[in-house]
Amino acid sequence: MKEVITNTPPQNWYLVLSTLLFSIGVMGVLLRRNAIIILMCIELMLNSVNLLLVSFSAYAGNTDGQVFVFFIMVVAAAEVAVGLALLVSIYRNLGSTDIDVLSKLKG
Amino acid sequence: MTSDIVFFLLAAVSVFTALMVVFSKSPIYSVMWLIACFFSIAGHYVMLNAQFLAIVHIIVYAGAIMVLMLFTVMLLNLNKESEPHKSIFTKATAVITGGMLFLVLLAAMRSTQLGAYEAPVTTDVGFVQKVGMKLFTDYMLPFEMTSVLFIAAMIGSVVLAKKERNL
Amino acid sequence: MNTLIYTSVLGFFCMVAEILNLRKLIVPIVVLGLAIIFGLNLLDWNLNKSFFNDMLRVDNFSVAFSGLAIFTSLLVLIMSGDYYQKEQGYISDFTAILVFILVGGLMMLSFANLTMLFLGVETLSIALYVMAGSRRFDIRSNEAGFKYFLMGSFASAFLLFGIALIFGTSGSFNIYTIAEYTANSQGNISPLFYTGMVMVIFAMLFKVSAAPFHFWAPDVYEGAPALITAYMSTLVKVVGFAALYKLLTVVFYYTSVKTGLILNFVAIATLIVGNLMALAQDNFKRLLAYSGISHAGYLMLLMMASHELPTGSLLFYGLGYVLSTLAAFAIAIPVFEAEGSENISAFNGLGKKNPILAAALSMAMLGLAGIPPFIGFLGKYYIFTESLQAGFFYTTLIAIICSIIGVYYYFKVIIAMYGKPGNDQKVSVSFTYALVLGLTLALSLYLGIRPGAIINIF
Amino acid sequence: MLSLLLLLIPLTFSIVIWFTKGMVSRAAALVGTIIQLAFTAYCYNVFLEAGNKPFEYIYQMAVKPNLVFHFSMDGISMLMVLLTNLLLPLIVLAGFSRYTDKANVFYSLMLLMQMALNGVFISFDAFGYYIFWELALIPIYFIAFIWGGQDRAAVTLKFFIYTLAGSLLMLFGFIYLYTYSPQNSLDWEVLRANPICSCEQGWIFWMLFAAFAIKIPIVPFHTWQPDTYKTAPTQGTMLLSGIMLKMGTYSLIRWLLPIVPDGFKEWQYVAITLSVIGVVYASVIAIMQRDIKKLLAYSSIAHVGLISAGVFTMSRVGLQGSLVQMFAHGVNVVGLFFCAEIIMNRTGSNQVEGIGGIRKIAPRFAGWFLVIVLASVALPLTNGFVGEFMLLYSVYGYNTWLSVFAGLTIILGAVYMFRMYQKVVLGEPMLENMQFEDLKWNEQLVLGIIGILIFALGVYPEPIFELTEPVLKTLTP
Amino acid sequence: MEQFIQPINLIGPSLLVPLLPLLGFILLTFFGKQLKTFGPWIASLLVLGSFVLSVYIFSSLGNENNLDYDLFTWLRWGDVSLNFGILIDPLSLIMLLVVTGIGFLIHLYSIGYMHHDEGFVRFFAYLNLFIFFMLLLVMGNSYLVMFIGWEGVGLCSYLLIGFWFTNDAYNDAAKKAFIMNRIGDLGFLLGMFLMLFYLGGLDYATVLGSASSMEKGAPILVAITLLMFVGAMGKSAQIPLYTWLPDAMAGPTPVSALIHAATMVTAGIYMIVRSNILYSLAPFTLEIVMWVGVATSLFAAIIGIKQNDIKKVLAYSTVSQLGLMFAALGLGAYTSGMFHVVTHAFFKALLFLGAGSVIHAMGGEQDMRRMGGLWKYIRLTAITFLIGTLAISGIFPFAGFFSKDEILAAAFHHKIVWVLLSVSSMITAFYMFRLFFLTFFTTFRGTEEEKHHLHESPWTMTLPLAVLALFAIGAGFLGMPSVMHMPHWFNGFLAPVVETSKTILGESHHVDHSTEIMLMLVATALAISSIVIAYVFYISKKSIPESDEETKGFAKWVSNKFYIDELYDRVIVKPVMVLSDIFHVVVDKLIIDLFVNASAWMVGFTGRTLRLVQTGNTGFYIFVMVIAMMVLLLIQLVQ
Repeated sequence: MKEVITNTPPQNWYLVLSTLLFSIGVMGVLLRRNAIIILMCIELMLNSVNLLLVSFSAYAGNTDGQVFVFFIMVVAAAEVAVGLALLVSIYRNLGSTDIDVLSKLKG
Repeated sequence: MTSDIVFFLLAAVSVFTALMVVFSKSPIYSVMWLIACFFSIAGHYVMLNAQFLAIVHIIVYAGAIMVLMLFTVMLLNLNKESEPHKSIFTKATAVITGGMLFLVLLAAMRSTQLGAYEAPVTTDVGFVQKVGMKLFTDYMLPFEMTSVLFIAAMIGSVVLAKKERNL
Repeated sequence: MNTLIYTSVLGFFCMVAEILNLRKLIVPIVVLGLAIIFGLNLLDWNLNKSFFNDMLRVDNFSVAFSGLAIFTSLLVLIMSGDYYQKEQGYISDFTAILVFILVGGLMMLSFANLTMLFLGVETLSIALYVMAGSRRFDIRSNEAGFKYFLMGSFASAFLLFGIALIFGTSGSFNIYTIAEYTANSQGNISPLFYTGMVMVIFAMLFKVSAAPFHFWAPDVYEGAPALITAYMSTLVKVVGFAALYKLLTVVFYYTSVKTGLILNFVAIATLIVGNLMALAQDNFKRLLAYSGISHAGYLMLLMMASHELPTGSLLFYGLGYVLSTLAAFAIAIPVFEAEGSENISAFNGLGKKNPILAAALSMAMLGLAGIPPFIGFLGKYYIFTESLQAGFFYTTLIAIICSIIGVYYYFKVIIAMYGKPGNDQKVSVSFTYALVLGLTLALSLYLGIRPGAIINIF
Repeated sequence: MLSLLLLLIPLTFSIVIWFTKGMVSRAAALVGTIIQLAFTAYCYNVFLEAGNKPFEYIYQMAVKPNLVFHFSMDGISMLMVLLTNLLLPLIVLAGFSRYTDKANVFYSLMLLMQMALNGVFISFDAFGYYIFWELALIPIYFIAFIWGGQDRAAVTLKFFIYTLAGSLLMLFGFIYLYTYSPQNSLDWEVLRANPICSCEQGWIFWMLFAAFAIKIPIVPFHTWQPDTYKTAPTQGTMLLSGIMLKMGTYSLIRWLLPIVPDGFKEWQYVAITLSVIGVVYASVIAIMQRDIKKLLAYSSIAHVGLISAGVFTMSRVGLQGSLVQMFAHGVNVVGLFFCAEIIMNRTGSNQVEGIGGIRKIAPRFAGWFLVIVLASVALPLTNGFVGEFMLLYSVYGYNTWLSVFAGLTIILGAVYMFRMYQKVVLGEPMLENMQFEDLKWNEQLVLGIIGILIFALGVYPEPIFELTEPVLKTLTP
Repeated sequence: MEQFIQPINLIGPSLLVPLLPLLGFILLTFFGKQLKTFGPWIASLLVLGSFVLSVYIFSSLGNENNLDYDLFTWLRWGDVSLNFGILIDPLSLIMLLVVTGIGFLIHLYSIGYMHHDEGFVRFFAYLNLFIFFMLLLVMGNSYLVMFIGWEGVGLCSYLLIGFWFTNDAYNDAAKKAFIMNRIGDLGFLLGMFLMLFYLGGLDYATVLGSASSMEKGAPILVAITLLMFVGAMGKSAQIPLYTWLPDAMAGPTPVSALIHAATMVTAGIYMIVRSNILYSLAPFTLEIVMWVGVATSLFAAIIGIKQNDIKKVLAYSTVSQLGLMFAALGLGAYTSGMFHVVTHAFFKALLFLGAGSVIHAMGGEQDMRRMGGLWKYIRLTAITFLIGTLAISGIFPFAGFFSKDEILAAAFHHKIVWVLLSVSSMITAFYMFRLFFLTFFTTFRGTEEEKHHLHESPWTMTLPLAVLALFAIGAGFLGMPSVMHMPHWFNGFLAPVVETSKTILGESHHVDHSTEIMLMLVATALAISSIVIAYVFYISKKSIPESDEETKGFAKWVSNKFYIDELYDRVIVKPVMVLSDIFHVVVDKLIIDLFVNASAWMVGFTGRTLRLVQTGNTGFYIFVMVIAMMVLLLIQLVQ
């Protein structure tokens, strides 16, 4: 089972890729008003982190990173659950998922 | 070299789908693009020899989270072009900000010497046994504590989603 | 370690109690349980041991701050019985979540591994998102919950990205190993590490609502149910700062040169934003939110001075802040309920109708404003001493000037109570609120006179 | 231990009074202050016989940072404690002629204030000193705010924040001293023995001076004062002007001069010029004041301006004079405000113009009032003269032209005081149906005691000299 | 100064001298109600007691010995201690006798004069207090104690001028007197500071001792003496601080007699004589003193011509006479000045009391234009008044002749001064006789009602008149001019006091006998011619002064006192008042407070502005957070 992949791209490429994905996620959060899409963008950000961790883990031969990714997935799931619950609750009250509507509290 | 080509292919797919998630008009398309994105990321995992995570990733993200999202989108009937547009100015700011963040991050990571990581040393780090061993020995406590997290999230979701006003 | 496990068990008990139809007993039992856990926690003093393959490390720092966290939760839970009187159906859920928040906090205090920190932060946050939005039919509560959720998860992503970068450079999640890495490779630390460090610090600053990452705090505090606001503004802030402090003193100890300027920048911003923006507030909860931000500013001074290890001052200030804030809430909640408003004007005429309550609130406000002989003053005194000792001359001066401004808005409440006419409807305070009020004020007075017990604990 | 008792007696009474009601509170407050006065007299004897040993008390609050309450006693402290505890019964007694709403809270706060004031004067550690300094502010704020008059919220808030701003700067100065003085201590003796580098004393001087200048107040830091004096209930004004203001001048001698001597020297000329400008400036303003209490407030600024000028001369005569004058001014200004209170209470007017004729109806009151007025214009053989003579002389010793300028106070003082006296007390009654009851027993008592003090100290100030001389010897070359 | 043996046995009596009136004051103040009838008598008797004691001290002390005794330390600091002590030497003895003697007579007079006043007892309390302070002034052994008395008499003057306190004009006059005095006192005070600073003490022994070791004309001595002279200007009503004295006539007439003519106003002269060594050492100051004296003398005399209020005339004559005395002092003739103080005390007190008697008779009327022909109604008063008038005009052998003559003789070497002073005394004679003629001769010009009211005063009033008249006649013989070959007792008695000055100033320009006789004749001739002119005007022509509206030209200026009061009001009082308002409204409220409030407002404004950032929009929040995050990263990067 050893040496399955002998020739992999340099690790920096993964770094750049994850950063790019992360930035796209951030951009999405900033760009969109629909809460559910923002939620997805955040998921995207988390995934970029996952990718980064996995790459670090693989290149360093350190399993810890992959275990951490596992925890991130768990948390992401929980977050999504709660987030969607909140969203549903809001939608019931406001009939909208536009976050710009959520600006009663200010000042 | 093949792996490089595969990497670039996958990377291109990832970035493209990610961009599509952001720029899709309809939420439902966003969801779909995101699922595609997740699959491409799973591909990266496989390339990095993290089979276990690749599987879990598909199951959790594509199978659970995204389905949940899709379900919500449908439930709330958000599948329409309901989103009022942000002004061009805001949009431009958002894009520029995202780009700048990318640049700043790159700048911050410039001249990164990850010398030790030129190539994976051991390649079985991502295998199920390894991850499993780690998870249930070293990471036993976090693993257990996730149960607390989950219960909290579960109760929370239940509480928030209950429809009736009073018991 | 025991503390964490027992607290989790206590949380699960709430669920079980629901099934066993023991709703009436939940709050008393949880309070009792927390009291016992508080005692058990103190037994670990000087234990200095690590558990679960160095996932947790119980040292005096964690014991002390866990004690503070448990104590805070204890006070909040005492009040929860009356607060949720009308929502008996949810009492077990709410109590459980409140306990789980504490569990998250305890993880953040005793972590020895960034995994635990991350899980702790998430447990705490997710539970809080729920609680902030728990008034499901109140749009403001919804908004608060969702705003908090969105921004919180956004910040979490940064935290994770930072952790990933740190892991990538140092090859470990264990904070002591990371510290070793930084110590060993002085001058040769990868820029990735610094980027990760900034991101982690950013995420923690977000949790403690330091400016310019404070935006969520006023909105969420205002929208969330009052009791949750109390909980958030006390426990989360203290725990967040303790965790940040631990990060700064353990993980980033050898890179404090790099963190110094960032923290200085944030500290000044926080002080100014917190104090200036509080001036124009009418809503009491919002006022306390900004007050919380300004206190975060003072605590930021300690973070700046963290290489001098001012742990005692941190604990003391945290305790002082918790006591004063909870005292304020213990009065504010019943007043809000009686007046049906959360504005400062709800306190109008309180000095006439409930002189004792008004006096107590005055004491709390003076404590928050940092006027002797209340505990808040000593806390500030320590902070100024520490930061001057660490050489932050101008920042300390700014902090001092800001605390002058601070007096103004705390006195707004006092002026409302004594200077403005209100209705004659007396506010009745139930036993639990009175108990919390008495406890907090007595303790803050006592510690105002004998701070040695806390300040020189380390 | 004696010093601790000095604090505990008023504190105990303060707590006890909270649980009483109405007339009983008043009586209890009187009893409390009288007991405190008796105890102070005892302390005075002990001090004369045994020095500061019986008063030494050190309570270590925390180790790092080193927080210490160090109570002790020396001549200056004893003088101020005497003044405080002497005036308090008078101030309480002054309240017997009118009804006070929520008297228990009022007198409880007053006794709390007494404790804090005593604490300020016997603290020999800057930390403890600062605590009491601030503690004194809280009761007076509430007294002025809750029982105050027009615009009380805004005025008292301004007062509070203004003074607190000064105090916090002082705190900053103290913390800096603590951090960078070699001993890491705030103990008076230690700070004195190890002054900080004189290059830093300059700005530390200003930090401390800000607090004192605001409290005293020295022009141009005075704008909180006239309005506060006017708004506060008269008993509060008495506390403010009679004792609290002395905290500032006392602190100049106790803390500013010995701790940052070089900074003191460096900025002496500015401080003294400000003080003297304040003397004339406030006197001139007082001439045309229309409100009695504001007039007295400005006159107070003028008087204390001279006191601080005396301190800033750094000469023996200036310090001695300022101490005498602090005591004298405390007594006189309480008397003046009491008279103002009586007038305002009975005529219902607070204006200088448009009353008149009191003399005709209430000669006894007019007589006592005149005595106090005379004392405050520094007529020889009244207590006001002794201090003023020494102070003016000390200013003269510093600079001739300044002393000429400062000397104008004896002219201007006469102008505004006699103007007020004439308009208010003399002439024909101008208010319709003016009912002006002559002095009641308590008023008679208060004014009588003040009168006795005025003449006793005016003729024989020796006890004050005796008390304070040994300390001053150590303070000045 | 050589050391004298301390006559210890006299300390007790000396202390009693001031304490008796003080006792009277205390008794009358606190037990005024109970002592309604006897109070004034007690007060008078206590002053009489003081007088008797003074006589006793006088007789047992003589002019050989001094009593200089420190009672207790009053003020002290460091090495300096200022004592409270008494000094009895020839100079103070003279003053003691004058003060207590005339004081007693005026007490007695007041019993009659003030009988119907409701403040009867209070009046005596004040008088006693005045006597106390005046005695303190003259008995102190240091400038500090003198200053106590100095200010104390000022206070009493204030109290007594404003005795009828319901009248606001009187109150204004009282206030004016006090404040004018205070201006002088500031000079006095500063003079004391200089003494303390440069001469090492305030008691006469130290000051004069260390001064005599200094060279003549030392600037510091000039400064000291000038400042002290400012004090004297205030107290003794010299230009420019004289305006209070005419106004002070608002007080009851006995007060005018005692305080504003006989005793208090001469305190300035006493002070200068007391410090004659200092002044002798400062010739420049002497020059100033002289010119101020001359100017005042002439100026006040001119104003006196056109006054119609009987007391105002006397007041200006007092100012004028005081000027004369200062001129004498300025000429170095200390004893002559002092001599004139004494004689003036007698005849001026007499004149005032006489005027009081007239006013009493007229039922309060003071305007001479409404009097006339009173000679036959109040004969005794008229006769004594005539004696006083002759005395002040300097007609032989009345007291004024001798003292005035001495001064003129001293001035002779200084021709201009001599001429001016002669003119001044001529004018004095003129307006005094104008007063006398207008009041007592021709026909009564008052109302019928007043005419019925006319009556002679009771014995308590006339007795003092008679006694004073005796002195006005006889007191001059205490100082006979040398031409008469009689001992000049007064000069001899005061000789020890001015001994040192004599040596400093050198032998004074002594006029020979023939010149002296010539001078006397000239003076008398001038006086008599004035009287004749007055007679022609007011008896032969029976002209009465026109009413105020008719006065024109220079006369209007004179009768309006050259508008000096108005000038002061314009130049000093009003500007100060305006300044007060400016300080209060502009500087205090607008500038300083604005600064304070503006900083508070700025803080609040910044807060309100920052609030706008908190829009409530989550997207915006995240945006700011990202930006800030980038800033942090960049900070980290750049560092």
